[in-house]
Amino acid sequence: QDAPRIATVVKIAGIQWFNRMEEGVKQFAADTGADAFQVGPAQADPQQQAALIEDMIAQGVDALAVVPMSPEALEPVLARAQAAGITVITHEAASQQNTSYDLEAFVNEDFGANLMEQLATCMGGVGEYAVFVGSLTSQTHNQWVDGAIAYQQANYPNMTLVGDKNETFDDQQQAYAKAQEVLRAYPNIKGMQGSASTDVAGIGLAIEERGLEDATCVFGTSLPSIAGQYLETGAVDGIGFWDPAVAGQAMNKLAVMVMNGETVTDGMDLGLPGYNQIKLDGKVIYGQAWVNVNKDNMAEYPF
Amino acid sequence: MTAPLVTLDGVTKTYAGITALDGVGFSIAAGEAVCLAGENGSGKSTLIKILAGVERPDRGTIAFSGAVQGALTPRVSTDAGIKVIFQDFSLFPNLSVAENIAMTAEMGAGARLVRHGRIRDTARLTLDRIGVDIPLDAAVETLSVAHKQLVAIARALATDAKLIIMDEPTTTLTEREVRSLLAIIRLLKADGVAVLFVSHKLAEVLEVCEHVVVLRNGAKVAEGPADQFDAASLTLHMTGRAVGETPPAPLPPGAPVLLQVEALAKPGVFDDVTFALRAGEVLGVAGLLGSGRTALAKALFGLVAPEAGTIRLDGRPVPLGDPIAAAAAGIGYVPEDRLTEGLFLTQSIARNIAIGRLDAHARGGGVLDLSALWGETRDWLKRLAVKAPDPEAAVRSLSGGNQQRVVLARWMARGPRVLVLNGPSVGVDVGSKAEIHGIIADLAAQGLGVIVISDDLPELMATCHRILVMKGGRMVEDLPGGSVTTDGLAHRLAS
Amino acid sequence: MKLDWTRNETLVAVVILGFCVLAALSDPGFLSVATLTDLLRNGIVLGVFAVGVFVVLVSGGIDVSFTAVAAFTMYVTAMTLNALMPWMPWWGALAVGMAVGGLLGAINGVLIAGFGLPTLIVTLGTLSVFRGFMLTFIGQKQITTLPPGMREFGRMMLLRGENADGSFYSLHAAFVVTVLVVVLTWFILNRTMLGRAIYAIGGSVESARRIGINVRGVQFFVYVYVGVLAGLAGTIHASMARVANPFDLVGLELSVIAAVVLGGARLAGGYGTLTGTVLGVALIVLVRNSLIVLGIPSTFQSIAIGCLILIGTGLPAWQARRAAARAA
Amino acid sequence: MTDNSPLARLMTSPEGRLAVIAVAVFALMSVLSPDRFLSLQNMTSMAFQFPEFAILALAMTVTMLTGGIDLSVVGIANMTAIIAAMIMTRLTGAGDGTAVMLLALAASLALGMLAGLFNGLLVANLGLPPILATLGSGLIFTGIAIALTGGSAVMGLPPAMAWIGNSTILGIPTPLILFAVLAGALSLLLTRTAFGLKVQMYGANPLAARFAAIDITGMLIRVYVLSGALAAIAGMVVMSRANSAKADYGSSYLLLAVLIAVLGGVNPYGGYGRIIGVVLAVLAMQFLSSGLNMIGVSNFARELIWGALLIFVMIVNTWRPFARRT
Ligand SMILES: Nc1ncnc2c1ncn2[C@@H]1O[C@H](COP(=O)(O)OP(=O)(O)OP(=O)(O)O)[C@@H](O)[C@H]1O
Ligand SMILES: Nc1ncnc2c1ncn2[C@@H]1O[C@H](COP(=O)(O)OP(=O)(O)OP(=O)(O)O)[C@@H](O)[C@H]1O
Ligand SMILES: [Mg+2]
Ligand SMILES: [Mg+2]
Repeated sequence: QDAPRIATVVKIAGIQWFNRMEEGVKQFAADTGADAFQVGPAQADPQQQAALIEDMIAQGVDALAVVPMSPEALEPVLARAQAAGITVITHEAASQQNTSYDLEAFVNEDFGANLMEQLATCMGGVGEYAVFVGSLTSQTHNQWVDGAIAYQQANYPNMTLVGDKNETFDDQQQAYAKAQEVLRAYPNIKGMQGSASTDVAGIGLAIEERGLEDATCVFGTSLPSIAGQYLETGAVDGIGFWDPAVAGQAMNKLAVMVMNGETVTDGMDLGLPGYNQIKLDGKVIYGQAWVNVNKDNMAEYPF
Repeated sequence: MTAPLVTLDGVTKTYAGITALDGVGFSIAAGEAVCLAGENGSGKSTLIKILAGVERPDRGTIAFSGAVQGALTPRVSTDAGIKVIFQDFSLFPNLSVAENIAMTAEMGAGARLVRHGRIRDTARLTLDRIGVDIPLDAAVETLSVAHKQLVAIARALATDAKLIIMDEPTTTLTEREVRSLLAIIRLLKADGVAVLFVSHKLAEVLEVCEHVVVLRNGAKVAEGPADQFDAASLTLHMTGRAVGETPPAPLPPGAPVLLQVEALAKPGVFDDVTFALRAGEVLGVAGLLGSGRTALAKALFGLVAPEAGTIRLDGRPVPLGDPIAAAAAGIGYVPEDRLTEGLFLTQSIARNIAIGRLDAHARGGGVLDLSALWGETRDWLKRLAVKAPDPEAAVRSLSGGNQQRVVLARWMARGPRVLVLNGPSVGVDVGSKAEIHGIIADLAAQGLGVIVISDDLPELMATCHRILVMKGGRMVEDLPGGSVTTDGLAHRLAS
Repeated sequence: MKLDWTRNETLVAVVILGFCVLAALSDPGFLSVATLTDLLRNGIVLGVFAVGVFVVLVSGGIDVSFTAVAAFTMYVTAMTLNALMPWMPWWGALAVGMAVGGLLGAINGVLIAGFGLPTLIVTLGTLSVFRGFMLTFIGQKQITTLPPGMREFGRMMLLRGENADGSFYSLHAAFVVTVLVVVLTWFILNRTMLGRAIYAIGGSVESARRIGINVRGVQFFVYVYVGVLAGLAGTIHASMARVANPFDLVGLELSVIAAVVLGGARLAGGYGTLTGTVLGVALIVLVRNSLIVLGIPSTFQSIAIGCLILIGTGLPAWQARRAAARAA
Repeated sequence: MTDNSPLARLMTSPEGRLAVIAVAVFALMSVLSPDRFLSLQNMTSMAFQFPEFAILALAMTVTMLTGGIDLSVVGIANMTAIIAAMIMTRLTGAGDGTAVMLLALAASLALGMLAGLFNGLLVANLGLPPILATLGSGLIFTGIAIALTGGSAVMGLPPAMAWIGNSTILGIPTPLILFAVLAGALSLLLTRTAFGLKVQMYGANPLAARFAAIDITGMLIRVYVLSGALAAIAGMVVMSRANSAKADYGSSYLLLAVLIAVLGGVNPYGGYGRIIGVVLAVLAMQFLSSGLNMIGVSNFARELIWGALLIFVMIVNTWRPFARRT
């Protein structure tokens, strides 16, 4: 009972993003001696994640650090976890009820606005742009995009959004095909903003094939390992992300704090980069943990 | 003396407890026509499948020209010059007539590429040889049963064969076509080709074969030169008892009209068909291939929608083109092709009979009174003397004649007013055939109207009160039973 | 030539034309070289998949594992070439992909032809097995640095040109591969006895066995052939996307099968033409990549595609039913 | 093989072999992780987990018996759940909302049947191949679900709604009871009613069914309506367990349902299948899945093992002297 057993349950196993998070979880385990490990379902399906959490509860873990695929779908099972005395920390789920704390790397709308600010600067504040989401059912993707659109409307009246949110099903090939289509349907398009980590890679490929690297501006959430080759050619102009490894560490750290009865306060320092001065809003903890990466600084982020 | 072409010795085969063949041995010499006779389920088809390499015998040996064959596969058998016309044809419905005919020949020639010209030539020549004209590019599935049979025959003839095995090739053919087939067999014999001929039509058997082998219950019960047998002695060997046909009991003069068909027409298929069927009457429909009999029968049962005309049962109109309404009105139909149209092969014997009675035994909420249902099906199995090891066994394990009785039982259990039987004894042996004719007579005696469609003219003569002759989709003659002889009828059909 | 309205090919062609007219009316820019090249490019991988699926359907089987074969192949090919044979030229990379795919196809072949198991069940199983094996034992990280051969192939263009607005259009060289695959498959199916045997088996396995066709051999060939095509498609996919993502492709099975059936192949086997398959793929690609042009918002796109599948299969089915009612 | 012990007799039917496999998996997991796998906690947890996709597998089974398939079940489940959820959130008033809930549930059941009717008309009246008809309609149902919600979840369900998916009756999880009742009823329907026998006979030979004057159209429509109704019920269980409804819930259940039905011995070409087989397949899958999670095996390995299990069972079924071949 000395080493706490903490399960980090992510949306889906295996993808780059959560592999990076797992590094953080392992780091945490190494640093603190906690029995911290990460699991995730093989398919992107909220129900599979719920089933996985059920199994974790049945196993009797001490704490759960969850990155919900769909926060609403997990409320009942997280409630059961809490009832069983398990500490629950969530990430990317500001609306989650049955959690001790939800950790947000940043305010989602702000992050979207941050990307928009860069996009607008690149576009010179004028022209048509389009937005992409991994799926229409993803809350964070929609918040980023909505935040970006709101920011544009408030600050860059000469820019216009064309088309609807383009859904790419978190698939690079789909993002590519959608980008092609957007380029055809709106020949004057100047900018594109992606949400899923594969979005900008797909968009970048379409841009490169059209030879529009310099004529367009592309920004979005992604990782250097995914978008790197397009950053180099200028097909993608910049990406933003937060380091999942740090987020993983932070979640586990919060879990241990809660189990030890420590309280989290506004302005506290979690001792992790980007979470040095957290903002507490009810149960939601916000950091300022976003990182903007472009051609020049991408070498600093080797993942 | 050289070794015979094929020698079987002690061939035994059992299927899940049923002994289909029991130590059968005989031989076939080059240029000889051997007849394999036997009742349904006596093991004829099984024997053929073994010779073709499709099935393995449990025991016994097969030798080709004296060489014992260890592992006989279809390929080995084909290469040895053995060509089979299977009872179910074994054609490719999706391929063209030409391809079906020439496929084996091309494979035998070791061809790797398709040569359309050669394929068409082979097909054309072979079809010419048996004197039929079927479009070479038609897909086989669009052909009538008889044409499929002819394609299957042509396929076997297309290659240089040493032995041609024909499993009941004449059952779906009309008199005229049977004649030309028998002529072909004589030609083949003259060329030194051996023929193994399976048929229930005793006249044919005796006409074309030199040698006869009789099977009963999987065992060989008689063998000898054809001239030692006559129809009566063959029947006795096959059935183990003497079978006689009883002509239909005369129709009572005042029998009311049951079914009234008026000016029924479907352009290009049949036209202006008008007739009446009285209660207790057995009505035969004779006609050549493609004369429209099957289409008419299907139209009576609603499977084909006529474009004009009326059908009345007991004076009430029967909706056209709706089998469910037709069945509800009391019309039943026993189809031509038992295996694909009649039976649910993988389902149990009991279920195959019960399917027509499900609604009748449904109680509140659609729940079946199972004991009544199974009781009734067992009763029917007994009444029609179906030789079934177990009502729960799959119906495909039954032989042809017993399968046919299962389909008959299904309809009889529904208590229909009119029963349309399309080829009631297709692929059924003499013993069973007589019994099925007995069943038909019983049905009529109970006041049902029965319509029998058959290519087997003696069958029509033996069962029907009246025979309608169809030609080119029209009813051309209405002959009282007994007013013509078989030969006379054949003559009228062909003229 | 007289149009045969009961054929799927005719109907699908008409639906395609109708769709193009509609798209051109709502956006005159639709009729451009760029549209054509984009659509052709998006049809490359789908086309190779569809040809494989078509061959299996003709043989009377079904294969739902081909996407997993493709994903497995592209991942393993990229990985081994990077590690062991970075000097491999582009055609060598494709050949390796085809070999790996063929090997996986042979596993299906052994289970189906050798053990005589039902095809749907086997391939449903191997779909999970191939994918699970790759993700458990080989890797999950996407490979963004492809081997030089694949990279080279990824940048090979058949033709390039400039649009009116100064942007480029291009047609990927892999399009030639798809065309070759279609031609070769057409030749096998219609001009070799092997191909006729595939149709024959689709028509009736029992009959084929009885006339001495080596049914198992032909089935084995069929599944190896789809494996080879799937491997090829996977390698092309990774080269063109410039990344080997093990999570790609799986999930596409039903759309591809839908495209092939739209084109007139029957699930029961024995029927269909490659023309129909190509048209079916064209329709699916066209619809999936033209909804923005038509101004259909994302929220309604899956409804639109669903309706198109229903119309595309419904019309021929209805026609066939009417024809059958008239004929029977 | 002459051995007549109960085990040997069990091994002669596919369902019997499946039972042996399910027990073997259970035993294996119990040995590998005795304290965790055999805990009451885990038993209840498993009993809560599987009913939702098991009900979808039942729907799949019914359509497969006719030689068809229903790829729209997940679409129907989500669409009906979303509409039920919308009704509940609009109408919810005082109390725990039982009345509103019942109304919404009735509405979703009716809607599921309507969706099934649509499938049935496509398959039976227009003659579309089921695989394409339901693929297309499934896209439409999912599309409607997205269009209605813009893709986000519908929340704020009345407290009563939690009952279906999360409560226990006499210590037995309610979803398990629901599944048991449905499986039992379906088993009776298939073996003891005219409808059930017709479904199986039709699956064995559609043409012969037509020649036997069976109302094929009506029967097929009822099959798809039944499948739609079961899908809607599964949707309600999911909704209750997730306390919300969303267009992408259970998206991985489709393949799983097909896998379970086939593993359960249902012939995907029609004519053979028993509910007991499907139940055993579900249990084997759940034991395997939870057990592997306990011993920390990656979820991708689980996919591998499912596939391998399916092939293994098929090989065992065909390599037996009395095994039925499809
Ligand atoms: N695949 C099989 N499985 C089980 N039993 C079979 C099988 N095939 C044939 N039988 C049985 O073997 C026996 C011989 O059948 P076979 O088909 O050889 O008879 P047949 O003489 O050709 O009869 P028919 O004149 O009806 O064609 C029958 O009792 C039949 O039920
Ligand atoms: N829908 C149709 N349109 C045109 N011709 C048709 C149609 N259906 C059938 N026929 C043709 O009408 C004729 C009658 O066919 P039918 O099958 O009724 O003949 P049949 O005498 O019963 O043949 P069989 O001896 O095979 O039972 C055939 O020439 C057939 O090809
Ligand atoms: Mg740029
Ligand atoms: Mg026979």
